[in-house]
Amino acid sequence: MADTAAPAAVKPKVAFYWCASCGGCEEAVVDLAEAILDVVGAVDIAFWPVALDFKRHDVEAMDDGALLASFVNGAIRTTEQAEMALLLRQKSQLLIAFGACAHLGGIPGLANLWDRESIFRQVYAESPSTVNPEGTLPQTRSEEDGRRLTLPGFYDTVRSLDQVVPVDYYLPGCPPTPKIIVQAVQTLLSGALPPQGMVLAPDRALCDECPRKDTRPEKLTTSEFKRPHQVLIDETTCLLAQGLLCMGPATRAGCEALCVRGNMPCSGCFGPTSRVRDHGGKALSAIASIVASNDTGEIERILAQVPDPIGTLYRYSLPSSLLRRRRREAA
Amino acid sequence: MPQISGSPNGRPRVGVYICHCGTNIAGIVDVRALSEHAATLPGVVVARDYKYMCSDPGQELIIRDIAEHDLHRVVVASCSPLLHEQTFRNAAAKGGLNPFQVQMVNIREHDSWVHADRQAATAKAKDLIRAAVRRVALHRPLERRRVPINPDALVVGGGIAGIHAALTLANAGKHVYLVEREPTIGGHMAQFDKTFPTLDCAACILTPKMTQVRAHPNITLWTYSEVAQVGGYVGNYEVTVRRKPRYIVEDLCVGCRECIEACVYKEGKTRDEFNLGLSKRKPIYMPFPQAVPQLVVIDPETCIEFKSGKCKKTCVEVCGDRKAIDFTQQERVETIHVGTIVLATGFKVFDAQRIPYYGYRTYPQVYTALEVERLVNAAGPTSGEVVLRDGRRPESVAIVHCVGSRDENTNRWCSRVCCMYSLKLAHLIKEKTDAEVYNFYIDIRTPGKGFEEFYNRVQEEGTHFIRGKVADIYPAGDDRGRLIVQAEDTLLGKVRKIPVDMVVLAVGLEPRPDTQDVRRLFNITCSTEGWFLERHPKLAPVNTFTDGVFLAGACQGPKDIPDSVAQAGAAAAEALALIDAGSVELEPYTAFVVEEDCSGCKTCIPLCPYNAIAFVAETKKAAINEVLCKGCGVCVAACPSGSITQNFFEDEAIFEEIKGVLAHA
Amino acid sequence: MARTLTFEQEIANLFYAMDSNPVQACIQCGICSGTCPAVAFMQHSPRAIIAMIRAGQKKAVLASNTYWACASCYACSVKCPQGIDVAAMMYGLKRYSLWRNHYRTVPLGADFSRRFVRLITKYGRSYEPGLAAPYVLRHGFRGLLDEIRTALGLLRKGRLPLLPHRIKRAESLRRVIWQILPVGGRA
Amino acid sequence: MKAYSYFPGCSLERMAASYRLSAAETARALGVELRELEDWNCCGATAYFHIDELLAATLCARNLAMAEQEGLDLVTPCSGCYKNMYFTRAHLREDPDLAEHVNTALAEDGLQFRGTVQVRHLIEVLVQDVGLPEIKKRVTHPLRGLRVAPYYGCQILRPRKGREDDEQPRFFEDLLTTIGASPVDFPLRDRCCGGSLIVTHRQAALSMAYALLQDAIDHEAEVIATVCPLCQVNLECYQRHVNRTFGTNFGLPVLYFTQLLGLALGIPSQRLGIGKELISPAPVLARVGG
Repeated sequence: MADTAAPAAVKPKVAFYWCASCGGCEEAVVDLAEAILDVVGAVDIAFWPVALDFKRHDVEAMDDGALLASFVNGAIRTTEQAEMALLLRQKSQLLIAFGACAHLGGIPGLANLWDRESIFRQVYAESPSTVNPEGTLPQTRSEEDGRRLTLPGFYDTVRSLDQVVPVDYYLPGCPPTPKIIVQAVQTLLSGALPPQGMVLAPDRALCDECPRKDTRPEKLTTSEFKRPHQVLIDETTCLLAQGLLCMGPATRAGCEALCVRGNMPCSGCFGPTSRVRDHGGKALSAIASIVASNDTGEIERILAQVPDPIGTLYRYSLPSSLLRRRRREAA
Repeated sequence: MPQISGSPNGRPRVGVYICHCGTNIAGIVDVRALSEHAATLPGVVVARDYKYMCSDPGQELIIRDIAEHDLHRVVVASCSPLLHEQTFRNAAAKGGLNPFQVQMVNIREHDSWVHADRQAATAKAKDLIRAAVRRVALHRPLERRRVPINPDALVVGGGIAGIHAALTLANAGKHVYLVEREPTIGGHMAQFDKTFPTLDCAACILTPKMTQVRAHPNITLWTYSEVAQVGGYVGNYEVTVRRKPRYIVEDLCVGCRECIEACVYKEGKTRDEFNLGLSKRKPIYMPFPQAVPQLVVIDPETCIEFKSGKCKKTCVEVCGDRKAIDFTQQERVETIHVGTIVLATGFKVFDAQRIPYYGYRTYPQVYTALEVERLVNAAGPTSGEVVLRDGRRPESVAIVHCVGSRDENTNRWCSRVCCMYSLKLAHLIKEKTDAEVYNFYIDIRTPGKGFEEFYNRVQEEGTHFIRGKVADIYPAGDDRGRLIVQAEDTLLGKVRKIPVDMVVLAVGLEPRPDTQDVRRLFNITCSTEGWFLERHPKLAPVNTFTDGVFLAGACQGPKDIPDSVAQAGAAAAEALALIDAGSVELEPYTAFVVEEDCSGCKTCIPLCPYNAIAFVAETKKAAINEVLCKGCGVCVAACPSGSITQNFFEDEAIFEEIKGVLAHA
Repeated sequence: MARTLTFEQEIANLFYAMDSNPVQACIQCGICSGTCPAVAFMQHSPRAIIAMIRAGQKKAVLASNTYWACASCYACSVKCPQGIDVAAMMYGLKRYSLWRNHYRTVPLGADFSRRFVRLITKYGRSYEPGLAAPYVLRHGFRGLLDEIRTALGLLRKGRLPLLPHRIKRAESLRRVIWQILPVGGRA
Repeated sequence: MKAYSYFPGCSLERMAASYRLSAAETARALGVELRELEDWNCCGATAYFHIDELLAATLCARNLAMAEQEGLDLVTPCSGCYKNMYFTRAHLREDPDLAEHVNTALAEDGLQFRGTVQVRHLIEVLVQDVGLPEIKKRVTHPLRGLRVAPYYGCQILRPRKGREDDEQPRFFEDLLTTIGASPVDFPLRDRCCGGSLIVTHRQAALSMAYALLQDAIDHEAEVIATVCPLCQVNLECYQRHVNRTFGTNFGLPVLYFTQLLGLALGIPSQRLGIGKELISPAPVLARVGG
């Protein structure tokens, strides 16, 4: 029902889709401000559930490869998301993982510390605000008054987009910054495509563009890790030098150190550089190397000040890490 | 895989060579099956097995194949690379390949020697070879670098080992810095009276060498000094030495000792370190009469001038116009440049108080062997008389062997010298006192030239030997104040309780307490016991894992005097060989920062144990000094953005190797 | 593959649970015997027992009173330069001889241990008169008088229980013990 | 008030009743709460390990598991119980197979060993946790001039428990000094008293006790202080037998350290069980006003 009256010189078609994510990536598109007009002017948005009323069958009706590019944000948590990822892959020339969740698994990926059963138990039975005396859990199929209801299946493990379908490019960030998005769109429209599989951001660590870079001492050690709320943070000094756990040295640049400029340590949303296979592992070795002690007990004491190490070091990358998820108990 | 022009299927052409090592490998591993398997691997154009690959005909095979089969890479599956990597690299180089495009697979130590199941061992060898074939394809050609060697040498420690090493180097025309912590050189040997088994007078043979050191034009002797910092690398070490103030102007003091006489203290009040506290010394003193250099030293801890500033300074008065005493002297720090270092830092004797049931420091009749060395020494506190602390001459003496040796509760090792020095002391005590001497031993170990004969001699002199480890020492409760030494006479199967006037504890040898600091300073390793570790126990006994740093004497393990001297000579010879080569080749396994990837986060800089990484202010990136880099890989592992790469150990090569191991046929 | 263990290996295996080196490590230095407060009452010194074990002299070892004369004071164990827990080895020998029913030829220790275990299996706690009484006659007439005087003295001071104390969950304790000693009656 | 699980041990039920009384009194006076384990069982003493190591470990583990339920470290005044339970805990923690085996058995009594609580000796708790300065503050009747032989015995020191002063302990002497007494030099302070042989090998046991008594007398001790009920019984109750066997005439009182400590804290002697001895300490104690 869309664009039946499209001119002969068709604008390239693109799609946006939203899987397991907070919605911030959708906001980021809107955040482009005036630049969005350029985007809208240059392309024809053929599918964008959050903004436009196209349905799945509209996409199914397209020819394979009819879309120049699909921008998919969010991790893969449910069967529906996996189906849509497959469908968009089939209909698109380029599939772009948009934002940290699609790129690495993101915050939803931290659910891999639990499994489906324990998540359901918590959400539908044990959480204090739940009233569910019958202990009903979501079912993929149920009958009510003769009517059949279905829900998407809930996977045990959250996956990044490329763990479900092949991905051509990645736009990192939670969410990707306007500059990154505009550059990416321009690159794609220019036709001069970068090598497949690239993350469309600089391949250096964040320190490279950090305004506080020069204030990190050459021989940095710390005997105490602090959390931002515990200290008055100096606004010009390297955060690691102040004992704050900054992921900058292990995290890809491209955001222009937004968080650091806002006086908060980098939390690692751009993921690692292309040369690093495990973001949290590298971050851990960087953090561990500044611990100022050779005594086992003292080292343990210092590292114990890092609350929730997985949630800190693998905040955005657990599903795509070598760990992937918490070890399952053998059945 | 990188594309190699001119090679079939785009891969480098690999030759695989499997060594039988006689039956060492072929006895367990099916070498024929290995070469058949290797021949099927992608990229392999020739695979052979041969009885001894390291032999000349074996190497010849490789050299010929490189030409005939146009090989780009070579894999040799044989023994540990420690033994023959050099051999096969040289062979490859002769054939015209870059030597670093050879990969060795250890199917002997890692396989045939540790497995018994032929099938499984063969399967494991296949996995390892497959991994090497995949890895070697990614080897890039590397070059060794040459750096010149500074001919000056540093010897640390002025005991007999250090003295001998210094003299050997100096006699060969090299300039030597000899640094000693104490105010005099001489070490433990200077404390001994006689040496076993010949009963030479220790001083008579040691002091001429000490004097030679002092007089040698090629030796700079710094006593009362310590090495504070070591930088640089083989051939080019920069060493900082801290020279403690002795409050004496070295050039002005003539060693007349009048100042000691004149000191306001009429009697010594301080524990005399050289005599192990068996006598007292004054605040101004010379450790012993033949000390080298012949310079006095003032101990600021006990000198009244230092404590109150109100001394009459009779020492200054008597020194007169020489003006050799200078209370204002400060510590000096000197920096020297040397190419090689000989460590001869020696040992410490076991602290007998760690075994409470032997009563050392509880019962005054209990002595350590080193204390008895001072007692029997004519220059010692009793002028060579063996008398107890109460002045009596002992009529019966027990010598307790293996105190702090051969014991899991203290030290596991045999200290090697105690049996012989115990026999020597038994002889000397008997000679001087005619006492009954009882040796309590577990085993008498006399495996040296003339040692067994000396043992027989002491036996014939009527010394008693009781085979049993002493279990307890306690007062006899008699009016002579004797001690009971209790042990099972294991040859009789009876517990014996022998009353004696004096007990001599044959204390073992231990690493010095600051061994770990010294180890870090010179960047060498220690055995689990704490002795400095030689590079190879048999084939490189004086080398360390740090090029240009050598070991001499008991810092490497317990040793007697002839062994210390022999090792010191060997260490000096190794150093000379290095110096006279003029330059040294460095391994190319260094790490480098990929500049365009580096974010300048500085994580790597403090981690480098060799201080080889610097932050370049202009580029705001890290850079590694290839000459200082030892290729340990710490920075590679730590770099949070993966921007450091190590030659020969690149990620891609390692991942290929892992994939190769896991890709079971 | 079944393999017959040597006596030495059997004994070595008996104190596996202790942090100890096996008897094979012994260097026969004799410090265990030298330090043993009971060595004068042993037919063979602890060192000699180890030598005999290593020589495979099983009969002579088991017939010896040495391990029953051990007072478990561990002086030997802490001094042994080879890290052999000699006292644990003595326990091992006691167990070995009990398992092999060898104890009948040995005077007191084994019998005492058996009584002790039976008592604890029944009551959960120990009870001195029940333990010591059967042995008083062994010390001769004069010894018996001493024994009676001591016992009366203790009784007067309220230090001898007349009845054993039975713990409340004695039944479940017995079930616990049955899990370990399925034959039960062996104790 | 710091609380502990308390395991008195079989001997304290009757034979060492005065230890039980005095331990309770002194602990209370020093602000230490000893909560006796309900339904504890014998630790196996020295005799149990003869029969079956596994069973001995299980007996100890039952007590440990009950203490774990309380969540409190387990304290015992008996050196034998201390040694048995200390090493059972250590071995079970190191050897998961052994622990599993033992736990299968303990399940019959609804218990499980996890190794979460420590095993402590009473004197250790008083000296380390309460602390000598604190004890010193509470001493009202210092035992001035009382010459005491501090008898450590075996099992509190051996096998080594990994303490700093296992080889040359000072804590007993320090405690005696703190309460005003004079610890005598007592070379045989850690030599075995022979207690475990008193039934089975009377001759050996008496000769060992004899050596200790003689050593204490030689060093002019007026009283021996012990930390173990078996040592007390052996050295005191069998002193008569020692005298008979060796022709001696010893009359050396043997008291528990808690009794001396209690006196110094001003606790009346009958509440400390003084008076239950076969060799009365009254004359010596009278001298120091005890």
